[in-house]
Amino acid sequence: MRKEQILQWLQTFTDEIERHKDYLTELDAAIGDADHGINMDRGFKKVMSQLPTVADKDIGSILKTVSMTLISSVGGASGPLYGTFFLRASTAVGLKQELTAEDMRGMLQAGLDGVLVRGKAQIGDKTMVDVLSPAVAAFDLAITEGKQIQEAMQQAVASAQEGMKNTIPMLAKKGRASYLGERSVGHQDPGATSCYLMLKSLLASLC
Amino acid sequence: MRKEQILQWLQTFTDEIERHKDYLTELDAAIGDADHGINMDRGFKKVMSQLPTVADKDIGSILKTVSMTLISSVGGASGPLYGTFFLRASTAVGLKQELTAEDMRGMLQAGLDGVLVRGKAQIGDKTMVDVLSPAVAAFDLAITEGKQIQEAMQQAVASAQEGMKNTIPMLAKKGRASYLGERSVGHQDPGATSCYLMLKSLLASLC
Amino acid sequence: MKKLINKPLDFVRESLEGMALAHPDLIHVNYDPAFVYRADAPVHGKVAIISGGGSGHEPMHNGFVGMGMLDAACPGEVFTSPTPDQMLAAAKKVDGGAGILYIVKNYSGDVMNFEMATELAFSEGIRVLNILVDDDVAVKDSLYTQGRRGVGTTVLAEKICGAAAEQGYSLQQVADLCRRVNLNGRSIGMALTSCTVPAKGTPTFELGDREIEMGIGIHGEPGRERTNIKSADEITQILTLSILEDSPYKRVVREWDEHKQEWVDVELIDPVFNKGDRLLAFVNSMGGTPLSELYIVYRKLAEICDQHGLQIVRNLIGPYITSLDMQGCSITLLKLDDEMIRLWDAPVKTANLRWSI
Amino acid sequence: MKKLINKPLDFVRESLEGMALAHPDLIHVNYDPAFVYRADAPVHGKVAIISGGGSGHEPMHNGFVGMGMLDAACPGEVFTSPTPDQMLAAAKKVDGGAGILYIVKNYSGDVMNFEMATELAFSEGIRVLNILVDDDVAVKDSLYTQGRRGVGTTVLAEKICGAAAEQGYSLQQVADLCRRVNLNGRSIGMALTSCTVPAKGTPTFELGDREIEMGIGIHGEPGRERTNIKSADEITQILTLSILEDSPYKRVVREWDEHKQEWVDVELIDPVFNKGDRLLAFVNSMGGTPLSELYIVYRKLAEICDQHGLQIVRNLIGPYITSLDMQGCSITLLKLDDEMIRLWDAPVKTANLRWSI
Ligand SMILES: Nc1ncnc2c1ncn2[C@@H]1O[C@H](COP(=O)(O)OP(=O)(O)O)[C@@H](O)[C@H]1O
Ligand SMILES: Nc1ncnc2c1ncn2[C@@H]1O[C@H](COP(=O)(O)OP(=O)(O)O)[C@@H](O)[C@H]1O
Ligand SMILES: [Mg+2]
Ligand SMILES: [Mg+2]
Ligand SMILES: [Mg+2]
Ligand SMILES: [Mg+2]
Repeated sequence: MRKEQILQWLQTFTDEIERHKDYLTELDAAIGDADHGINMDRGFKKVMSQLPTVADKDIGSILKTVSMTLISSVGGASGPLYGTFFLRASTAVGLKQELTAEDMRGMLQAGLDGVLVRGKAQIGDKTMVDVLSPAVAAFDLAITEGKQIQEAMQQAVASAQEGMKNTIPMLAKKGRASYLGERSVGHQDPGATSCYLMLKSLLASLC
Repeated sequence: MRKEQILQWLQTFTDEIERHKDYLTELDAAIGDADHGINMDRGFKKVMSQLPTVADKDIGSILKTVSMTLISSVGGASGPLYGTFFLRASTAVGLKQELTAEDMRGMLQAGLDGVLVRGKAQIGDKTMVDVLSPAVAAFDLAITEGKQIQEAMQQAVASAQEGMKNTIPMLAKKGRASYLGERSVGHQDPGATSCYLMLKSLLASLC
Repeated sequence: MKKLINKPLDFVRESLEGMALAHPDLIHVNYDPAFVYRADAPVHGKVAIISGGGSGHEPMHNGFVGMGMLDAACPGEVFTSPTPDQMLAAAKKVDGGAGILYIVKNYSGDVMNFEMATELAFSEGIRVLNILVDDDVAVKDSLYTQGRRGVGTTVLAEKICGAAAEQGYSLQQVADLCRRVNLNGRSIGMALTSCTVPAKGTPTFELGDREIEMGIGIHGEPGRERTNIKSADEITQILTLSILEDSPYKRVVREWDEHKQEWVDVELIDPVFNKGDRLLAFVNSMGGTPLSELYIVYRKLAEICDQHGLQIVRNLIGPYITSLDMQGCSITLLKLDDEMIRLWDAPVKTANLRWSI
Repeated sequence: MKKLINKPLDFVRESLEGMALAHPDLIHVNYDPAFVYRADAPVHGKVAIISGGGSGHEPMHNGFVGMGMLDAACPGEVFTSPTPDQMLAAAKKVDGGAGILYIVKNYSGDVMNFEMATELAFSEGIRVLNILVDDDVAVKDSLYTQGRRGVGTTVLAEKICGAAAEQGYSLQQVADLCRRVNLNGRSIGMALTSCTVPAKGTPTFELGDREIEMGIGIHGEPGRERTNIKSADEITQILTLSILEDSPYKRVVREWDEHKQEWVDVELIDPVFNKGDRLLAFVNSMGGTPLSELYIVYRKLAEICDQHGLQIVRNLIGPYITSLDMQGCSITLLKLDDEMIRLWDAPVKTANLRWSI
C-alpha cells in the first residue's frame, strides 16, 4: 500500500463521514448522545486541513498527525479511541513510504490493541471493537493464507460489515449506550458503524 | 332590600363566579394574565366561609366582612377594587338591617366612587368601571324617576350588560390589558364581566 | 403541564415551606398572612425594606431577604399581587423604629394593594414610604397605559437600598435613593416560549415554533412585537438599542407624603444614557433559559455598550427575576454613580444573592 | 429549536467569550485549546484542581473556577468530553508546583481523555493525580456497564477539594479527600422534558405530554424508567429512596499511581447512609426548572431525611449541574464529616458559587 493510497484512504473516509454524518448522529441519538457523526466530521475535517503540511513525509508521520489531530479535536469517547488507533498504527509503520502485507497486518493489529487498552471493551460489548476485532482477524488470516492485500482487505471489510450488523442485537456494556441496558438492544452501534466506514474506505483506496 | 336578600346576593354571585371561573380566566388570558376567574373564585369562596360569623349582624358589618375578606384573599387588581367597592358600600349603609331605594342608590354610588379613587380609571379605559359606572347611573336615574328597586335594578343590569359588551372594541388604558395596546381591541374585559355578574346576581336576589 | 409541583393551589405555600426548611439561619416564614422575613428581624434603628408581588418570579423577592437587602418579602399567588394584610403584618414584624420602605413594581394590582397597606400602616402609626419601580421600556405610549412595568431594576434597587439601610441611611434617604435607582435603570425582555401558570395548566400564550415575543412582560404580558426567531446577537442588539435609544421618560406617580399625610402626585423624568456613563449590566434569565445562553447575550451586550462609549463596571448574570419556566431573557442597564457602586459592592447575605460575607 | 444562540458551532466559544468579558477579575479564558483558569493562576505552592467535561452543564465547571474551588476548567463541545491537549495546557498554566488533581466524571469519553492527559502530563514532568466521580445510583448492574455516571457529587467535590487545596493540603491529601467525597455522595436525577443540543437542533429524546424519565443522565441518557407524571412529593420520594436504599456499591476504578508510574486498579466500596448521619442535601435544576419548584422538592426531601433519622446540616439548591434547557431535577446526598463541613463552609469566590468573601 503506497503513501498516496494512505492519503486517499483518509480522504475517502473523510468524505464517507461527511456523507453519513447525520446517519451516525441518528444512530448515536438512539443509544447515546447524538453527536458521533458531528464529532467524527469535526475531527476528520480538521485532519484534512492538517494533512497538506505532512503529505510529503513518511506514512508514520502522516498517521501520527491524524492521531494528534483527532485527539485534540474530537473529544468524547471516539476521540481517544480513534486517536489511539492511529497513534499505535503510526508507531507500527514508522518511517516507511510503502506498506507490505506484513506491515499492514502489524499496523491494523497495533491499532486494534491500542483501542482495547484505551477502552477496555471486549468483543460483544457493542462498540467499535465488534467491527475492528473480527476485521483485523480476517485480514490476518487471509494474509497468513497468502492472499493479496486487496483480497485480504475485502475479507476484512466483509467481516467488519458482519460485525457491524452483529452489534444490533447486542446489549451495550461500554460507553454511553451501556446505561440503556435492555433498551440498547435492537440498535446498531454508531462507533462500530464509523469503524466499518473506515475499513471500507481503506479497501476503496486499494482498488 | 332585606338583609337576607343581601346574603342571597353574595351567595348567588359566588355561585356565578364559580360557574364562570374558567370563562373569566380565559377572558383574562386573552388580554391579561389568566387569573381573574381564579382570583374572584378564591375570594368569594373565602367570603362564603366567613359570612356565617356575621350573618346575624347588620348589613354594614356583612359588607365590611366581604370587603376585608376580599382585600386579604384576592390580591391582584381586582382585590383592592372589589374590596374598596364593598368597603365604601358598607360605610354607606352602616347599621341598617334593610335598605330603601335611597340607601341602595347611596351604597352603589359609594362603591363606584371607591373604585374610581382606588383605580383612577375613567370610562372608556376598558375596566370594570365601564360596567359599574353606567349601571349606577341607570339605577340612579330610575330611582329619581320613582321606579321600584327591582325595576331600577333591571335597568342597571341592562346598562351593565351593554357596558360589558362595549368594552370589546375598546383599547385598554388601565390594568395589565393596557400593555397590549391595539391588541387589546376585540376582547371583552374580564373585570367588567365579573362586575356584570355581580349586578345580575343582585337583581336575582331581589326577585 | 409537567412541573415539579403537587396541587397547583399549594404551589406557593409548599415552595415557601421548602425555603423555610432550607434557610432557617437567614429567613423565617409567616404563613397566614404570608411573608418571608429576616431571621434577625427587627433590626433596631435600621430602616426596613419590604417588597413583594405575585409569586412565580423566584428568586425575587423571597430569595433576596437577608442582611444587606430586604427585611421582608410578601409573596402573592402566582402572578397575583399580594394583599395589604400581608404587607401590613410584614411591616409590623420588621419595623425597627426607623420606618419602612415599600418597593413596589408598577402593576395596577401591586400599586393598589401597596397603597392600601401604606394607608393601613399609617393609620396604625408606622412610618411608611412607597417607591415605584417602572423601568420596562417595552411599554410605549405610557400616557395611555398603566405606565411602564417594574422589572429588572427592582432587583438592583433592592440590593442597593438594602445596603444603604444597613449603613444607617434614614427612611427619606433610602426612599430618595430608591427613586434615583429606578430613574437610572431601564429594562426590556423577550420570550422564546410562554410560561405556564400552575393553576391554569396550559401556556399563557402561544408562540409558533419559529416565533419569539420581543418586549415580553414577566407575567407573559405581550410585548412590542412578535417576530421570527433571530440570532442571539440580533436579539441582543434590538433589546439593547431599545434601552439606549429610549427618549427621556416622563410620568406622574403617586407617592405617600409623610408630612402632608396624603398621596401626592410626583412628576418624574428618566435621564438618558450618555457616552462615558458607567453601567451595571444585568442579563436575566426568564427561568427556563440556561446560563450558557445568557453569556452569549452578555457578550454582544458588552460589545454594543463598548461601541456606544458606555462602560460596564458591574454586572449580574443569571435567573433573578423570572417568569416561572419561560424561556427568554431580559436586559437591564443601570447608570451608576460612586454611591451606588459602593452600595452594590457592600456585603449581602440572602438565599440567592450573596457576597463579601 | 429556539435558543439564544448564534451559529450552533459557535455556541461554546461565544459563551466563553461572554464569561471572559463578564468576570475578568475572576477568570481568564484560553481559546485554543479551550480552558478557563483563575485570573491569579498559578498559585504558588498550592495544589491545582482541574475539572472539565462536555459543555452544556453550566455553571459546572467554568462557573466554579476561582478562589477556593477550581484552578481551571476544560470545556468540551456540548456533551462531548474535552480533549487531552486542553487538559494538558490547563495543567501547565495553573501548576503552582504542588501538583494537579484532575476531577473526572465517569463517562467513557471523559475517562479516556483525562487518562491520556495524565500520561502526557506525566511525560512532561508534571505531577498529576486523577480521581473519578461515579455517584449516579440510577445506573444499576454497573458490572455490565461503564459504571455509575458522575453527576451532582462533582460540584460538591470541587468545592470541598478546592477549599482543601487553598488550605495547603498536599496533592495526595486532596486526592484522598476527593475520593472520600465521591464515596460518600450519591445522586439521582429525573427529566420532565428533553434537552435540545444546539448542533442537533431537535430534542435528544421524546417524552409524551404526561411522561417523565426517572434516573435521567445529564446528557439525556435514559434512566431507569419512563413513567407517567407524578406529584413532586411522589417524585421526590422515589428519587430519595433510590439513594437511601441503595446497597453498598462496589467497583474497580483505574487511578494513576505516582510511585509505580502506571495505572493501577483500585477497588472502592460506597458506605451506606445510617441513622444519625449528617448530610449535605443538594437539589439541582436540570436547567429549565425554576427555583420555586426546587424548593417544593427540597421540602419533601427534608421530610424524608428527617423520617430516616438523617440530619441535613448543609444544603445547596439551584441550577448547578444542568443539561442545557432540560426541565427536571436531581438530588444529591453527601454524608459529611467535620472536615468536610469545615471545608464546605470555607470561603469561595467563583462566578457561580460564592460566600464568606
Ligand atoms: N470503552 C470503549 N471501547 C471501545 N469503543 C467505545 C468505548 N466507549 C465508547 N465506544 C465507542 O464510541 C462510540 C461513541 O462515540 P461518540 O458518540 O463520538 O462519543 P461519546 O459517547 O463520548 O458521545 C460508541 O458507539 C462506541 O462504538
Ligand atoms: N385601575 C383600574 N381601575 C379599574 N379596574 C381595573 C384597574 N386595573 C384593572 N382593573 C380591572 O381588573 C381586572 C383584572 O383583574 P385580575 O385579573 O383579578 O387582576 P390582575 O390584573 O392583577 O391579574 C381587569 O379586567 C379590569 O377590569
Ligand atoms: Mg456520542
Ligand atoms: Mg389577571
Ligand atoms: Mg394577576
Ligand atoms: Mg458525546
